[in-house]
Amino acid sequence: MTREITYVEAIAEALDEELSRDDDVILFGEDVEEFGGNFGETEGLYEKHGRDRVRNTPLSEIGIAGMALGAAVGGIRPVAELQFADFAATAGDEVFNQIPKQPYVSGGRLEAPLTIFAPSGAGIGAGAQHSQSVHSWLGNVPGWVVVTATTPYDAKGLFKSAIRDDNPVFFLPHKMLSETKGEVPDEEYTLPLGEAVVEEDGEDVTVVATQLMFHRAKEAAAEVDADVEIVNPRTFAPLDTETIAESVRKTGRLVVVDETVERYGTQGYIANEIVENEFFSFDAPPKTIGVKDVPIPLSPPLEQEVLPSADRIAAGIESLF
Amino acid sequence: MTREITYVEAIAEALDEELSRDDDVILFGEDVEEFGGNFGETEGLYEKHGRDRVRNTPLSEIGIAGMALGAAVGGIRPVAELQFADFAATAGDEVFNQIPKQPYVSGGRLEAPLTIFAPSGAGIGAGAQHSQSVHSWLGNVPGWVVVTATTPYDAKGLFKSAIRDDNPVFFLPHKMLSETKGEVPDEEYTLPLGEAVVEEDGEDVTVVATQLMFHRAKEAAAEVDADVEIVNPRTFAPLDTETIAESVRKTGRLVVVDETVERYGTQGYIANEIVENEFFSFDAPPKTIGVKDVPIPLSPPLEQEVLPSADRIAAGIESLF
Amino acid sequence: MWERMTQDVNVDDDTARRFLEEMLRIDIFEEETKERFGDGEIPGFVHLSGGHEGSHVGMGAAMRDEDWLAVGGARLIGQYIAKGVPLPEIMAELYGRVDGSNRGHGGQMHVADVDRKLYGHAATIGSGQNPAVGLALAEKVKGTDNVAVTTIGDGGTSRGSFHTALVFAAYWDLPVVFVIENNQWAISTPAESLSPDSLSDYGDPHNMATESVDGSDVEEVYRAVSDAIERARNGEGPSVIESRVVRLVPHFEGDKETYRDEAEYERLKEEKDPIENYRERLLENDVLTEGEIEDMVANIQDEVSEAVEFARESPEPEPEAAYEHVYRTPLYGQGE
Amino acid sequence: MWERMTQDVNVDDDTARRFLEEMLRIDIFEEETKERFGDGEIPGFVHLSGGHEGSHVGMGAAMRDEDWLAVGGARLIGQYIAKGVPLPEIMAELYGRVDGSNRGHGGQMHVADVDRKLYGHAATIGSGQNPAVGLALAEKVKGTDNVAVTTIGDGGTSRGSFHTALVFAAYWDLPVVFVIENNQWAISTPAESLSPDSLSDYGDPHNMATESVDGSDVEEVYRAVSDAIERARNGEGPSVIESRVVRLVPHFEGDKETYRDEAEYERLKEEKDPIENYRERLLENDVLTEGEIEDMVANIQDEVSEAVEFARESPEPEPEAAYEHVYRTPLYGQGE
Ligand SMILES: Cc1ncc(C[n+]2csc(CCOP(=O)(O)OP(=O)(O)O)c2C)c(N)n1
Ligand SMILES: Cc1ncc(C[n+]2csc(CCOP(=O)(O)OP(=O)(O)O)c2C)c(N)n1
Ligand SMILES: [Mg+2]
Ligand SMILES: [Mg+2]
Repeated sequence: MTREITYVEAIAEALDEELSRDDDVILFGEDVEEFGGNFGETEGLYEKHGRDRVRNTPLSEIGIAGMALGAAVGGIRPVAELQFADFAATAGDEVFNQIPKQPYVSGGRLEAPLTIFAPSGAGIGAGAQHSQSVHSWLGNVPGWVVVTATTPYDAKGLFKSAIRDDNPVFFLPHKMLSETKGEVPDEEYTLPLGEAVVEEDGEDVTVVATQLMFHRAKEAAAEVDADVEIVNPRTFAPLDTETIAESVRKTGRLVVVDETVERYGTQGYIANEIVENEFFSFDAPPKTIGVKDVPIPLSPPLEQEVLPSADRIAAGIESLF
Repeated sequence: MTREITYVEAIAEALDEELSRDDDVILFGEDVEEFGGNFGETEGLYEKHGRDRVRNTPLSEIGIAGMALGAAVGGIRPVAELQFADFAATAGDEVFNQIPKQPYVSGGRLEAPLTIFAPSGAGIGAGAQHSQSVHSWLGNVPGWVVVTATTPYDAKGLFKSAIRDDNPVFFLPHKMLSETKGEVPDEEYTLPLGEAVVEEDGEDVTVVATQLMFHRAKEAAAEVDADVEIVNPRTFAPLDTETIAESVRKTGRLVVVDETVERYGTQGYIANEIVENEFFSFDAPPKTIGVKDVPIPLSPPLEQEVLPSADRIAAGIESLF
Repeated sequence: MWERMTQDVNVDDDTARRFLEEMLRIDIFEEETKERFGDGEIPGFVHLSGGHEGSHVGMGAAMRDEDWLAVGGARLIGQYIAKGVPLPEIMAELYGRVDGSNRGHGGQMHVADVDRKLYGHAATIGSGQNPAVGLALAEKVKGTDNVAVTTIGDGGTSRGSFHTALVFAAYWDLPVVFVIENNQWAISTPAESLSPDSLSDYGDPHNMATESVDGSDVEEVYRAVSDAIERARNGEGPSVIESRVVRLVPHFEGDKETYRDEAEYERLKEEKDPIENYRERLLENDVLTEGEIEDMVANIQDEVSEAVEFARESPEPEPEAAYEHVYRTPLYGQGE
Repeated sequence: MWERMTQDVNVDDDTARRFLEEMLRIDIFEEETKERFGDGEIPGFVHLSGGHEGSHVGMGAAMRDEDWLAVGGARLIGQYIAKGVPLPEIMAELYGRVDGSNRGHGGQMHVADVDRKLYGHAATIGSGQNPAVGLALAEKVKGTDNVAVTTIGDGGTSRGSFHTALVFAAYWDLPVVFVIENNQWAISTPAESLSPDSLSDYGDPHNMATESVDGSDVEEVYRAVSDAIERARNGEGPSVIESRVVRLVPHFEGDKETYRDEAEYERLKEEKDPIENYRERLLENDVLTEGEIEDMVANIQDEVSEAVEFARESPEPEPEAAYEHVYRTPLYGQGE
């Protein structure tokens, strides 16, 4: 049985269930208690699980991420929130140099089973420092498992797996999807990390997209005169290139859409991985679409200009025929 | 007339000349006074230009980068050193969110003519947190001009331009090249930012490489049975794709070698930019080579294993024929 | 916890009138902002300054035009106004229009005006203090006696970047005044759960001058910040001032404030409104009459209406503007 | 500036002997490390602890095996030894070999041994303190009375991350002991140019217990850290201790130390060598004889030689090992 819930409710359910399931799970971050998180994602958890398990922290991302690292090494399973994904940089040393590298540097003797989650993406007029998509930064640092959520179903199932995984996982919901609704099973479930999924079958062209861009790609697919297969990578590191490659072997065409900045973003790498290994499957050049090389502007028309639209995706698809 | 000097001497000369030329230039960082920098790059400058112009700072990259930003906005031209490029993350908010975005966010009303420089790259057994190549991180953040140095000639000419440029520039020498020697003009000169250069002409295959990888690519070129054209991008953001594309239009083959981590590194983006726009020029799939998706290990054999070797580059070139 | 406000007026009448007028300007501008935001005319986030007006105005009045202000915390608009940015430019920026201070690229969190020496605000709380140190350094290198004032909230003091800025400012005795607006809350996290007695104590280990003042009293803030600026100008180095204020508004528009005790909140609104208190003080001390204040309010309301008109009439940026101001081009030596 | 060292021995004889032995172990191990590095057998950087042995041993002795140590500053090896990591594993790690504590992945800057509750070192100075807070939190959540001790250099205290760690530790009164090894230098930058009188003053605004001790006196450090650990174990929260030591060695091997005053350096070597001073103290107080110390030294030399043999004989990692330990695989739910 399933029911319709919102994306934010799905996130809150994942947290609630994992807090209930495993005493070692604790949740902390700024304003996760009474306030319930910026998008309502921690609402009710503090009341239910108590102040030892759900903790407001002082305002410091270095403190949050650093404490999460130590707590994980110390044998518990911290889930830490940053209020915006951009703040991954605010805890830069922890996020780039410490957390993902400590297991490797210790030769595997040290484990860091922590999860950091933070809403990413543009579209709400939050400006250049509260709107970025940072999975290109994180995925470029070996050691992080980088996971995004596209639907309430994904959000819940992937977040639960993220919490249970023994690697450091960075989980990235998208703020524009907070209030979107979708079917979620009544029963408990998890979804595999590290596996892409073909969300829509098609014969003519493969579109890789996640988060908000997935939904725009779906709109675009409805607009164009081609049978579009949509692959949702879900996990950006490690990346399941095989599922994408398999699709391209069938369709012969590839469009990679993502909200990271195009220059050294996710798109070029993903496209090139497939081109490099499946060159002779291609019937047309690959096409990449992302945020052009600019920060996210405040002005709504400017913000929409830089954020790939369904039209831009549709034009990208059509350019390959 | 030219003379042979080392790469580090070239860097020190650039600093010396710019400090002499422009009173607004000031230099600061950890251990830039008597100690002279970790590789000798600031030797003698403090004695010559005095403590007001060449300043040791307390140990904080956030302090250094943040102060550089304010000083630049305030109307002077700071040149700030971080002891290792990895520490770009240690000043994460300044480097990812503040410095590159402030000019844009202010609608162009605020200028930040600062230069940060930091030695990057692996090879000296410095371990996972002192060996990274970070131009993929920086180049993914619009607003930074990201410049690398491959030879003493480049190091001096590009660094001088970096200091004079009105944008925030991140200048990245490579620590393994510190003691390499090369010809440098006696006269003052600068080199253009934002322009790639064809360093070696060839007909059969284009290899894009910079820093240490450039030198290894040259070795590889000598090993293989093909006429290799080597393009040195010099500036990674903005990237001069046109020079690379022109070369590929001639050769029909492309290998991109760089020391950034392959996943969401520079290589895939660069290769895909050319593939996407010059698809029908390609006689073989593109080939990308970088640090595999691991942190840099301490053990020298492991470090050499993950760092692309001349042999691996040669094999990459040969795989295209 | 709050000391009783003195009922004397300790500045000359003109200054006192300007203080009240400027606080009213902030208040009326922000009330209008709230309406416009509620009507969907203003995009993004809106954080208002209710309760902080005395702190903003006292600080602004203590500064020379040539002194830098680097704004911190999340109470922003009052500070922009106190630094002298014209209301129409601020309002147009809130609207994201081309005539905004930042041409619509920045919005409420990023109003910057280097000509008026407003560095602006780092929307990552606590990232403005090290730039403020750099601004002070630039002034010192250029041989001026200008200072840099920088604000931060109680919450922001937990970020290490703030402490590093203290280290750097102290290291070279730079002319920086750190003002901590302690409004008791970092969104929903109470400042009283932080361990320091006064947040200005953070300056003590550095042997800096520190002071904690009632920030809802505009005159107190004016005095304390003036003293600190004077020390800084005279080469006596940085200071840390805690300005104890109250947040009489939600964290941002939309915040339901479930975490606040209602009775206490009502009491604070009653007792600690800097404008209401100062108004009464000026009336009691015959500095102004009710009628004069009404005129003042009417004038400001006109100004604010004009600012809204200006913003509404300013065009949305053209799409291509999104690609401007990323780089100054050509890059050095390029295309030669 | 340095107080005269007391000549009494204030611990029992066994403890005193262990103190000297452990300091000698560090010294002899490091002398050998220096030689092996000089001969090119050890890759990467080597930072030695000369002058810090008393601080390391006093701190190590104050801890229980179950207490965590998160190492900071750049004086590392002495701390690894003081936490009980076997010499062969340390030496093999310096060599980058498979039998090293970290299988050769980490090297001198990253020796970690979670089984012995050595968190290891963040090679970015000052990034170990917040993890230490997290380690303490984990112990608290698990209901133990174990504490986390974390060290940092004088230089490292300028990083904000250190101050944030103080905020977080104080916020929940976590059992963390912050030890600042103030050896007067951050590479070439003198601590005396920092503004605090004592670096432990950084704990004052947080209302933490603080103390500044002569860190070259092993007994002083032992006492001060024991007291702080006891407080932490009893739920009395975190402490900050400044351990004033001298760096009697270059920053790292290869540092020419052009920035040091030679006469002063010689004086310090003469007066502040923790091992020499303690040796004399134990002799004067008849705790040990010259002959016993010679035996001690000879035994340690054997241990150290064995460690070197062990390291030399340990194989280099196979190339494929470079790709291990990046992820624990399969990822959750993968391949099911
Ligand atoms: C580095 C960073 N972390 C978190 C936030 C989200 N945030 C915005 S305002 C705020 C609270 C700030 O509290 P305080 O510093 O006391 O300022 P106030 O809002 O009270 O003016 C938070 C957590 C942010 N903008 N930047
Ligand atoms: C974040 C960071 N910045 C700079 C360095 C380079 N570095 C290594 S040790 C050191 C000085 C450290 O001084 P201190 O903290 O006093 O420790 P000590 O070396 O005296 O033990 C510096 C600057 C580093 N490793 N990490
Ligand atoms: Mg506050
Ligand atoms: Mg030191």
